[in-house]
Amino acid sequence: MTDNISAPHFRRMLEAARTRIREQHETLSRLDAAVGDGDHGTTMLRAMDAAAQAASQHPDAGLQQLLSAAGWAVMACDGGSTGPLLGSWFLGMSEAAAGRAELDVPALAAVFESGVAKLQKQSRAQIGDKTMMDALLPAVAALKAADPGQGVTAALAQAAEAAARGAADTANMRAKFGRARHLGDRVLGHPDPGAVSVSLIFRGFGEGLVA
Amino acid sequence: MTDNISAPHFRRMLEAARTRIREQHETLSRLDAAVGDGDHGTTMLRAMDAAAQAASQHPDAGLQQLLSAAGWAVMACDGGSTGPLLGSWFLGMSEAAAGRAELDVPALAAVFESGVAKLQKQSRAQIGDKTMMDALLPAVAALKAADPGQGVTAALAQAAEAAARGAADTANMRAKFGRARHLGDRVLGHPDPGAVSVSLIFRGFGEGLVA
Amino acid sequence: MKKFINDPQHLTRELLEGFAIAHKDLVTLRSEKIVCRARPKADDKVALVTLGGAGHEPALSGFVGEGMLDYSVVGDIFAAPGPPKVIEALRLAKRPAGILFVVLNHAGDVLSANLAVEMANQENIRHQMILTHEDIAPGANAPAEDRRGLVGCIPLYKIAGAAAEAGKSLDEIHALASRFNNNMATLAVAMKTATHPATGQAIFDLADDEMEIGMGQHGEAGTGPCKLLSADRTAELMLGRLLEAVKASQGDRVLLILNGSGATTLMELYIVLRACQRFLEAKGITLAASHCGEWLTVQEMAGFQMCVATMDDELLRYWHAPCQTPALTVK
Amino acid sequence: MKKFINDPQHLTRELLEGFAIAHKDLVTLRSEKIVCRARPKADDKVALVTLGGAGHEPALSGFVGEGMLDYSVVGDIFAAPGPPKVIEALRLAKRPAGILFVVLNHAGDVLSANLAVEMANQENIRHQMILTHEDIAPGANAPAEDRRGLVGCIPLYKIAGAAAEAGKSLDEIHALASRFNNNMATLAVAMKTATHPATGQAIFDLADDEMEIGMGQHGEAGTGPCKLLSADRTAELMLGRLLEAVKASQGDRVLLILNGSGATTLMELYIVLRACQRFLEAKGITLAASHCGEWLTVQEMAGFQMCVATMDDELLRYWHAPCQTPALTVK
Ligand SMILES: Nc1ncnc2c1ncn2[C@@H]1O[C@H](COP(=O)(O)OP(=O)(O)O)[C@@H](O)[C@H]1O
Ligand SMILES: Nc1ncnc2c1ncn2[C@@H]1O[C@H](COP(=O)(O)OP(=O)(O)O)[C@@H](O)[C@H]1O
Ligand SMILES: [Mg+2]
Ligand SMILES: [Mg+2]
Ligand SMILES: [Mg+2]
Ligand SMILES: [Mg+2]
Repeated sequence: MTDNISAPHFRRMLEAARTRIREQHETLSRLDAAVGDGDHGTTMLRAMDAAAQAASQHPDAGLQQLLSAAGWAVMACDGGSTGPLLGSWFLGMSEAAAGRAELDVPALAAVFESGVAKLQKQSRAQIGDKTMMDALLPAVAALKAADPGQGVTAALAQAAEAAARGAADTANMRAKFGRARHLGDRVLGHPDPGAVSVSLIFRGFGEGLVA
Repeated sequence: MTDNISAPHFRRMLEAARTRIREQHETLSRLDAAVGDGDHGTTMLRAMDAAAQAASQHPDAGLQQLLSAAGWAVMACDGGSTGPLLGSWFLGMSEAAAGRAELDVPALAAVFESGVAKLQKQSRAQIGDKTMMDALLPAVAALKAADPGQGVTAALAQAAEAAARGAADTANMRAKFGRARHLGDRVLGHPDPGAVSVSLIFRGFGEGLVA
Repeated sequence: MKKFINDPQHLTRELLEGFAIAHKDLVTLRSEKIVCRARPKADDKVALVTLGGAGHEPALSGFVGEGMLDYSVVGDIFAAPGPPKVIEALRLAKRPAGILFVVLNHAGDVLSANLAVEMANQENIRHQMILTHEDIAPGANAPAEDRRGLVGCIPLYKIAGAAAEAGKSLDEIHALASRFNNNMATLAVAMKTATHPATGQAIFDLADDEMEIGMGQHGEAGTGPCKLLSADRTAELMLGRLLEAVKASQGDRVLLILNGSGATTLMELYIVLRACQRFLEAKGITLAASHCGEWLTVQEMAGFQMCVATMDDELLRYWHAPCQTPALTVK
Repeated sequence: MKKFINDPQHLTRELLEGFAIAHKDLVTLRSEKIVCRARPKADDKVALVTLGGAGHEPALSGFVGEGMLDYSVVGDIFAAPGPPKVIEALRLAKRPAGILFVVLNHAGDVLSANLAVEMANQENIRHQMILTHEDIAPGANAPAEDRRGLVGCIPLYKIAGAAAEAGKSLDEIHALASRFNNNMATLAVAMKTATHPATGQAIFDLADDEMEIGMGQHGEAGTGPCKLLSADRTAELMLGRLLEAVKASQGDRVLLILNGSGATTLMELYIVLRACQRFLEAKGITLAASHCGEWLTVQEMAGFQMCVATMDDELLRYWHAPCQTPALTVK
């Protein structure tokens, strides 16, 4: 059981998240075809490839530098909506990681929260708007609410569960953002691909940690 | 039984040939799709509409004028290969009909022959080249060979039969002219649409005469 | 998937390389995905910069050249470029006269543009942004943020680009472009889907006897499928809604653009244009200028975008001004 | 059939009316199917006349205008115009300087042209005819009459038109055009069929994993289907055959045209052009000029025609000379 997270852990977490996305990218594109333009899987794959690669190219980097490199790599990957949003998330995380070598559960929650705060400046999406926020916000909330004594592995597992539930819930929502917002009731029954991606990333993070 | 053909007969013959083409134009286009560009039915319909209409617009015209009007109308109908060929045929017939009010069997054969001669200046196709000539030449030969005593109705029926046989034979030929010549062996088994059209026209001629 | 491509991963790079070969007299490539004019515009004139995904050729980069765009930042197939490339282009374009930064309203483009603008502000890069959102599919009065940017960006480049070439100031050009932006409306119709060239998947579905009005240029749904209509009926229906949206009435002059999506032929666009001209004539509206062709495509999708704008003398003068770009040359 | 049309019987009339509306500054219609320049060329210069079926827009009439064609006689969809309209156009073009009469080798066009030429001779209309037949699908050495006229007519119009505009004599222009005619070769490739807009039928069939090299522009068969190839392989295969046909070798300069058939995107053509440029580079042949785009389409067929011509200084000068037509403007 890992108790604290340092840069090497995060590198493995990104790696595992990338693997999850790679496995599921065709499904993600199919989900996007139902509510958007069908490219979300391709884009996520490109984004997570860029993030994991950037992380592995900085073997000696601390947490802040690692997350910053990942964030800029994602920003630069021409990722439609996903690139700037996911990139902002990593960059916001990087800011909060400044000066820290290790993160315990509360610190990890704070880092994720800072990421979300930066993302929200771009996104303006709220819970219930059928976007990646519907997975991300519950995941971060679960992390905050987790018992620090359990350790980060357990806390991340709870976050991943919350993200998955949040992603599943988007199936019943109408979209207020992204390409799906033009579709009205026609998106009912289809989960938001961005939210599903976020839940896969959290699942990957948890797996990377125990690996 | 009609013994001699005058302008009103020819008007009815053109009318009946047009009807035959109209009934079969989709089949003709389908035949052309197999060996050419799929438009032969549309074109033949346009050509025979033009010919029949021109004939009916000259109710008092003699044979020569009638055939000339039909020929020019066909020429003008933007009929791909068919227009100039069929138009030349009618114009050649018109030339031989100069000064004649009525045609008996030998005269009718001479008129058709003159039409074919004019057409051949454009076409250069021979028997066996998988074109409309494979129906037209046997039809005219049958007319020439017909017993004048039988009358024109019987003679035209024999011509129509020869045309139909000629058209059927084209299925076993390779093409030397038209769009089909690029296809080599791939046209084997498919009759030439132009030849089928000619056989329909001769059948219509016969029907128009007895109507 | 039936397309003449190589590895789908390298689509954008390869197509841009080919584009630069085809138009080497007019454009050059910078850092792989920034298209610039081969002969840059004088520094004392306002520069025009835009951004957008690939897969819509000739848009957007086909309009880089004298009298139109100075820089076009290309993303990936149907995906906006990331903010780093956009800020790089704004840095390249930086000049005292300033930059008109034209952004089409699509989620990814707006996100990237906003982040780039934040950086541009920090770096004192003088610019004004203009967002096109002339799609009336969600209703002519729907909030601007719900209305997509479609082919109307191209006449906007043309008009603003001509004004920039004429030496107008950034404020003047922004005002002119905004006027045109408010004067125009676009509606799209789709008949057959396209294949996403990277994923190989169809981007939407329509039954054999259906079309859909209001569809976006990445397969985003419109107002739902309807039965196929004739060219004349389609023209009347769409043009009627567009004229209402731009509030055109008797005596007005309009620009009309019929932008083929890919598989719809020029033959069809001409037949639709003829119907539009008759419809306008009956309403006493003058067809002051028109264009039929493929400017902003959606791969091999069948359908078109109809864009209408009310015009005044100044807008028409800039519309007719000379330009020389890969996709449009006006003498 | 999924097309924006009205009654299929009136396709050509309606599309030409729309064409004349779209380009009213450049062209006018005479007796429904003859397209002429809005501002006729001076009478002391040689006129260029051509003929061909509709459904290939923008070809052929899109190239009527200053520096290219003077008259284009339109038939019906994929069907040559009848001789009466052709002779009418030759009468309109009649002038002491003479007429260059450009005919594409297709059965119907040649039949109509020959009959019109017979009449023109009787009426002492000075002219010289040139037949394009640059398709090498049946083999580069197949008899000329077996080789179809494909997109190569368009650069020929461009070059001969520029020479006419420059005041060259009919003999000189005929010699120049013949030189270009002998220098060029075209090969087509098809991937997906088109629908005949009048009959509603598919014009050919190809399996989902097949393409066909050598197909004509009305669905006439080529060298038989083969499995789909990448853009790079397709380019190498076709360009290899074409360079052999025009006997181009190290040090030569070529013009390369990639003409989209309808549903093939500009994106793909650029990717193919990139491959061609690499192939040429490896052989030491210079890509002196190129064009990617839809000049002669086959409705919504997916595929393209690749046309290659060896060029000299004079041919290149006329290729680059200014022109202004609906489909091509060169400054
Ligand atoms: N404003 C926004 N805030 C949060 N998420 C958003 C926003 N806009 C779009 N998204 C997310 O982006 C996802 C689509 O991403 P993607 O398909 O990669 O980009 P694009 O929409 O450019 O094709 C949506 O499923 C949604 O979750
Ligand atoms: N040189 C020729 N001589 C005689 N008949 C010909 C010749 N060329 C073509 N044809 C006839 O024309 C027919 C095709 O006509 P059609 O499809 O209407 O014209 P197109 O070939 O222009 O599409 C062929 O089936 C053939 O019978
Ligand atoms: Mg998407
Ligand atoms: Mg045919
Ligand atoms: Mg996208
Ligand atoms: Mg034809």
